[in-house]
Amino acid sequence: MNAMKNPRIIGTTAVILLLGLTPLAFAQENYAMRVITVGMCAAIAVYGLNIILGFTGQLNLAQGGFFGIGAYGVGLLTTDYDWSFWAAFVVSVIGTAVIGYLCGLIALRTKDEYFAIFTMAIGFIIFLVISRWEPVTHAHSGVNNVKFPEGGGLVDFESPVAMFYLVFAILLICVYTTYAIRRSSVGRTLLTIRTSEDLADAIGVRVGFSKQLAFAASAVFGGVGGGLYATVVGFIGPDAASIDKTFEFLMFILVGGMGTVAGPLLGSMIVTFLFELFQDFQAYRFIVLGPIIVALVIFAPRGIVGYLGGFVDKRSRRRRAEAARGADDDLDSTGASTSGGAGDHRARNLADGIESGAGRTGGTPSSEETK
Amino acid sequence: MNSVSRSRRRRLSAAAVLGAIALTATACGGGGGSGEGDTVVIGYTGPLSGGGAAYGENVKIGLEMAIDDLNADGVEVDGNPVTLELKSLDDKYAPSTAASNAQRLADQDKAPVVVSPNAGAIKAIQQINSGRSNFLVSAYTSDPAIVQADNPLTMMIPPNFESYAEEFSETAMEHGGKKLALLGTQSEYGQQWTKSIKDAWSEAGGKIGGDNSVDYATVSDFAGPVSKALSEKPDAIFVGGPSQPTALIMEEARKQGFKGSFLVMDQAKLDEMATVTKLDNLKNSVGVLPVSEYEDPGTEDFLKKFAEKAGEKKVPTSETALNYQGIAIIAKAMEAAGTTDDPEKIREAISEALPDVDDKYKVNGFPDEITEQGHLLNPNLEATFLNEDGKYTKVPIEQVSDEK
Amino acid sequence: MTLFIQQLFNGLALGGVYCLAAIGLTLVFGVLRIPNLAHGALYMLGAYITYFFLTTVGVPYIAAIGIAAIMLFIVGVGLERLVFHPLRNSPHTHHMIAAVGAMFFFQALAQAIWGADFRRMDTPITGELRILGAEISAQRIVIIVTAVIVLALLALFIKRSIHGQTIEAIEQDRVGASLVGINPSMVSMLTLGLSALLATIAAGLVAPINLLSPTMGDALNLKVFAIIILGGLGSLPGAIVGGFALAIAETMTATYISSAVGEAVAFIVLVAVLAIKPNGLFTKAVQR
Amino acid sequence: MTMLEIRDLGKRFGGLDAVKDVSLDVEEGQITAVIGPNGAGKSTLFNLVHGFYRPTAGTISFKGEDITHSSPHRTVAGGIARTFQTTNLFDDSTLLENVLAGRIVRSKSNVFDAVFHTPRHRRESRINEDKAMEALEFCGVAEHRHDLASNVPQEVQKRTAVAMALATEPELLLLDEPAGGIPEEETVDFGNLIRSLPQRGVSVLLVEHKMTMIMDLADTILVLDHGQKLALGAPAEIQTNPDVIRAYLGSTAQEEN
Repeated sequence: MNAMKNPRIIGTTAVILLLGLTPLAFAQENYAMRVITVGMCAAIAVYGLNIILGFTGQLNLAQGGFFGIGAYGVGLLTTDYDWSFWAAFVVSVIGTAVIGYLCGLIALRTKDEYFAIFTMAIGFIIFLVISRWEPVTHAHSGVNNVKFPEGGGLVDFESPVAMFYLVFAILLICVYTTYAIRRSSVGRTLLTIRTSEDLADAIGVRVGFSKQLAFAASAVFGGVGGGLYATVVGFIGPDAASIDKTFEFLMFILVGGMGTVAGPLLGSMIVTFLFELFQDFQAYRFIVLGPIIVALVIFAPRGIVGYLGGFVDKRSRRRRAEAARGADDDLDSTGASTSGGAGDHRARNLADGIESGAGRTGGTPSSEETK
Repeated sequence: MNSVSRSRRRRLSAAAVLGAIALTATACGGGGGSGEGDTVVIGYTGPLSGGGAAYGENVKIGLEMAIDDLNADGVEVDGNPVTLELKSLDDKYAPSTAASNAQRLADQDKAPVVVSPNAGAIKAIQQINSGRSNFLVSAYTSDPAIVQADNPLTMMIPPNFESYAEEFSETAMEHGGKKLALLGTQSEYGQQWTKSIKDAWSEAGGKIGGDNSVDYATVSDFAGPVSKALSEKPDAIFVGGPSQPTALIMEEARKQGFKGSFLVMDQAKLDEMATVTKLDNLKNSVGVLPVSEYEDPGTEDFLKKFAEKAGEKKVPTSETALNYQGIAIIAKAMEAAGTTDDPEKIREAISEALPDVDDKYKVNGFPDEITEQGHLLNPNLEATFLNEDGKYTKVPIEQVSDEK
Repeated sequence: MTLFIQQLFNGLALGGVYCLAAIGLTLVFGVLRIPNLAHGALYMLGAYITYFFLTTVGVPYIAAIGIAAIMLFIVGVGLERLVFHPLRNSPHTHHMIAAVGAMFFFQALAQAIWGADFRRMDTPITGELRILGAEISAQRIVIIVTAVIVLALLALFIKRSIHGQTIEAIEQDRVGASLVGINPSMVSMLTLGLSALLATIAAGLVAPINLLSPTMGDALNLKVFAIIILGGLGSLPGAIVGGFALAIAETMTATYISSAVGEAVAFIVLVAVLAIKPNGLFTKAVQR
Repeated sequence: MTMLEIRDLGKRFGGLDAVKDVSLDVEEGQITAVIGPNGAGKSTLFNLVHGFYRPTAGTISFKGEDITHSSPHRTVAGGIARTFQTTNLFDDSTLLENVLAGRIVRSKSNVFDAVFHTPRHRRESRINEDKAMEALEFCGVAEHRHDLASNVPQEVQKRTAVAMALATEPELLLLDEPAGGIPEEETVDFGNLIRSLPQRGVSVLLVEHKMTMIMDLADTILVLDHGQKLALGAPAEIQTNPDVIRAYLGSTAQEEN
């Protein structure tokens, strides 16, 4: 269990280091810095999606809306109300958390497809409020001249490099939090829910409460990403909260790898890069990009990190499994042999009647209750 | 066994896909950036896909036509011949993407000028165009907020839309009556127009019903909104959004028995609307003058060239014509400034370049001055009233100040 | 009062539009549990192909719709084979994003072929009817009537025909269906083909009252999802009630409250209903 | 001492009584079995005890405390664990990870502990791992701990399910057909595992169809039919109870038709 030898950790660290060093190469390239910084803002929101979708398995389609709330919170507070960026940022994130928690209260009553479409409706309502509530949000006119973060005389965040490192630092916190969650009992709780809510219930997991927290946490990350996005781009319009943003995030997490630590970051960067790359095709870029998206989903369904991680895990697991079997040879060996079909040798006695009668009983409570 | 080979095949195909992407990436990355020093890139970011694609394409045609004509005539800056080259990027109408695109055009393609046809996008671009990056925004929007921002590197092409409201109101009242219904689109621009028309109409002593604005892009059936607007028994209706849906709304209103007059927002062009509905439905409307009704020295040739390029069926609009003019002005300003890579000097030189622009580029109300904030002003702005006989009569417009 | 009746008819017509668009989607979503976000794009493609045969080739209106419907059936089958079939064991997220990719592709393709400009499709069905002082065009009456007839036929098809029963069997019990020898792969193809075909009929009828553009399906997409979820997944009566109810709610709120609320009302109703009945209106109660 | 006390328990599903008027005492340190024909309400009874279903009548108390309406989370935290009829494991996790999931209910550390790597978090991680390993070893599947749940034989899966339940540190374990699907020759081994549970301080409530195994293991047997009590008593009494024999012969006859 030596962390230093785990290829996953090495890979993630390498990606982060590489990203952290990009300003060395591109400091003069405002365009590259901008695209990467905006991509990182999205990545933060994608880390939120990773908690609710990747870990907990709930397809939340309101993430674009939460991103928009964060963005508009910072945007409106720093302009119309002339707050400092930091105050606005903190308040927006708290606001997103509260709204996220409240939405979760109702949304999590629904399940599966209903949950997905329900959250899509929430996301769309958020978008409609932002794009129609003219007196407060300025609707389609957008919010102009969002403040830069105050550097307190130490840092000038108007510099793209400083801004890059601000977003980078917050992104790092997200990556680390994801890592910490994943290997803790909190992460285990969420993964348990993802695999089977009934089984989670059976081992005493507080399913509803945990989902609720995961939903709120994902909204918070969305708000953080949105708030940073507002200050990075300086002008925000209702498109910051649109359903397209949600699908963009989904694409990022899917390409990167759901439920992985490095996936959201890698996915965001790679898809952003692809989108920029194919800009030269202008209107026709989606004739190429559309099929690429489909192909990625089909051929790398667990995303790039999931795909690479699959190899690594398999190898190391096999090694560990073999080691465990070798070392424990003296312990027990009941599992070694499995011969014969399950029902071949039935004793012809009283019990037999019961057994054969039980051929197709529903097992888990859920399958019994849906009858 | 079978499943093993299947999963391996799958993994191989995944690797192939990833590999292909990586290859394309390097191939495209290597291909960029031509070496010739006498080529100047004019950047364009606009909606080339998605809901605004038609609009973005119209602008692009104007830019292409201008650049073709200018290159054929020859542009000479500081004694050297210069070739103009258009580089277009798609922003799907998203302001943040537009700003990224503009930054890319300025950084990678060294474009001194970037054209953008949407107010939100321009506002986002104005966050970055005069600071670390330096480039001139050729702004195709009639929203005066663009020039109110005091951005030193902005050139606003169309007239301020607020100029129209007063004259539109008076004309419509003359041909209709005092009661107005509002049925414009729910876009940024539509909302601003609605507000402006509301003010002008009340000032002229008219009455206004409820605001029935709907998003033209998402409404599946216009019958409902139209019925509601007509229930107030208006004498005139304000409509407007993209030409074709606007035409549909007017058709529906006529079908439901509306006899009064229409005030048509400048985004919709009466001649373009006539391609999707009968001219009868459009009569008794005040709107902007179709390009084909202009009598500028270059208009006729422009119409011919446009038909060659875009086909006889397509109606030339001011998006195309005004951007055609705009690029000609910029090219002349480059010549006057003697530089292709100093946006500040180019911007400064626009004023002196205006009178020198060749007549052939004057097609759609050519400006004779540029304000300090960067607004090109056409001295004889005219709108039109489409009368009962289906004839366009001109309505002179007095331009309002850009100040708030 | 006239206004109310007029808006009631307008709402019914709009409901017809929503129902027609929703039927195909509710089949796919209900039977295969695929949230096919590309449904709007299929609808768009159906409209353009109808337009092509009607205007460019010059075949009669009904025939144009028929030809386009058959072509779209093939497109639907192709979509199932190339996109959804390889993903049959993946979660929703994958289907959704793959469908978004397909949607992007179809939109770009339509723009490449027909351009970005709006197009108008003419219809031979002209004229208006006056009922109780309200005015309603013949085309809209055709839409309402077709919506009801198609839904009835579909219900019948599912009850009577072998294919239909197959679909229903799968809907009720996927594993069971494959055990009794029904080929789920065949059913998937059939269902997607059928949904594309139905989308084309909807598009052919609805397009004349609006405009054609590569993004014409977008506006419908979200609302149609709201409708079928509101009614309850896979429930045909649910789709009808959901479609008409939301359309009338939309028209009426736009008339008597404001157009902005009218636009949001579909989603507000959805949120409210699901908050109370988490499984939609027409799903059999699940006990716990 | 009576561990679990069920009194007049009832559950109606839309007019149908799945369980009706059932009373049962589960004694500490004993193995109590519930048998009955298919659809007799055995699983429903389990779900009621576990808190998965809310009873429509009657009460349940555990160690003298009323748990009639408590949620599964509270029931498990209170000391009742369960396994499912069909093996239920997290397929793409290793056995160790599976059993660690059983530790969730005993974990106190939260996200902040995880993020800041607090001593509490470290201490807990260590304890969790130790307890999980202990449970795996107790169930005899420790050697498979790094194998994926989906890759091990059925019997190992069943044992792991028990280990996962044990990891929650229960005082009462509800086993729903723990030996279902296990080859006959291995049920003896499996029976030994169950028999060893009371020595560990875990009382057992068991549903099982393998009669020989039940008769061998159980201290008390409750027979259910159509949701109601048919008989209650020691194995020997049950085997000779005429009602029970009739019920089972009936179901066998049906089976043969």
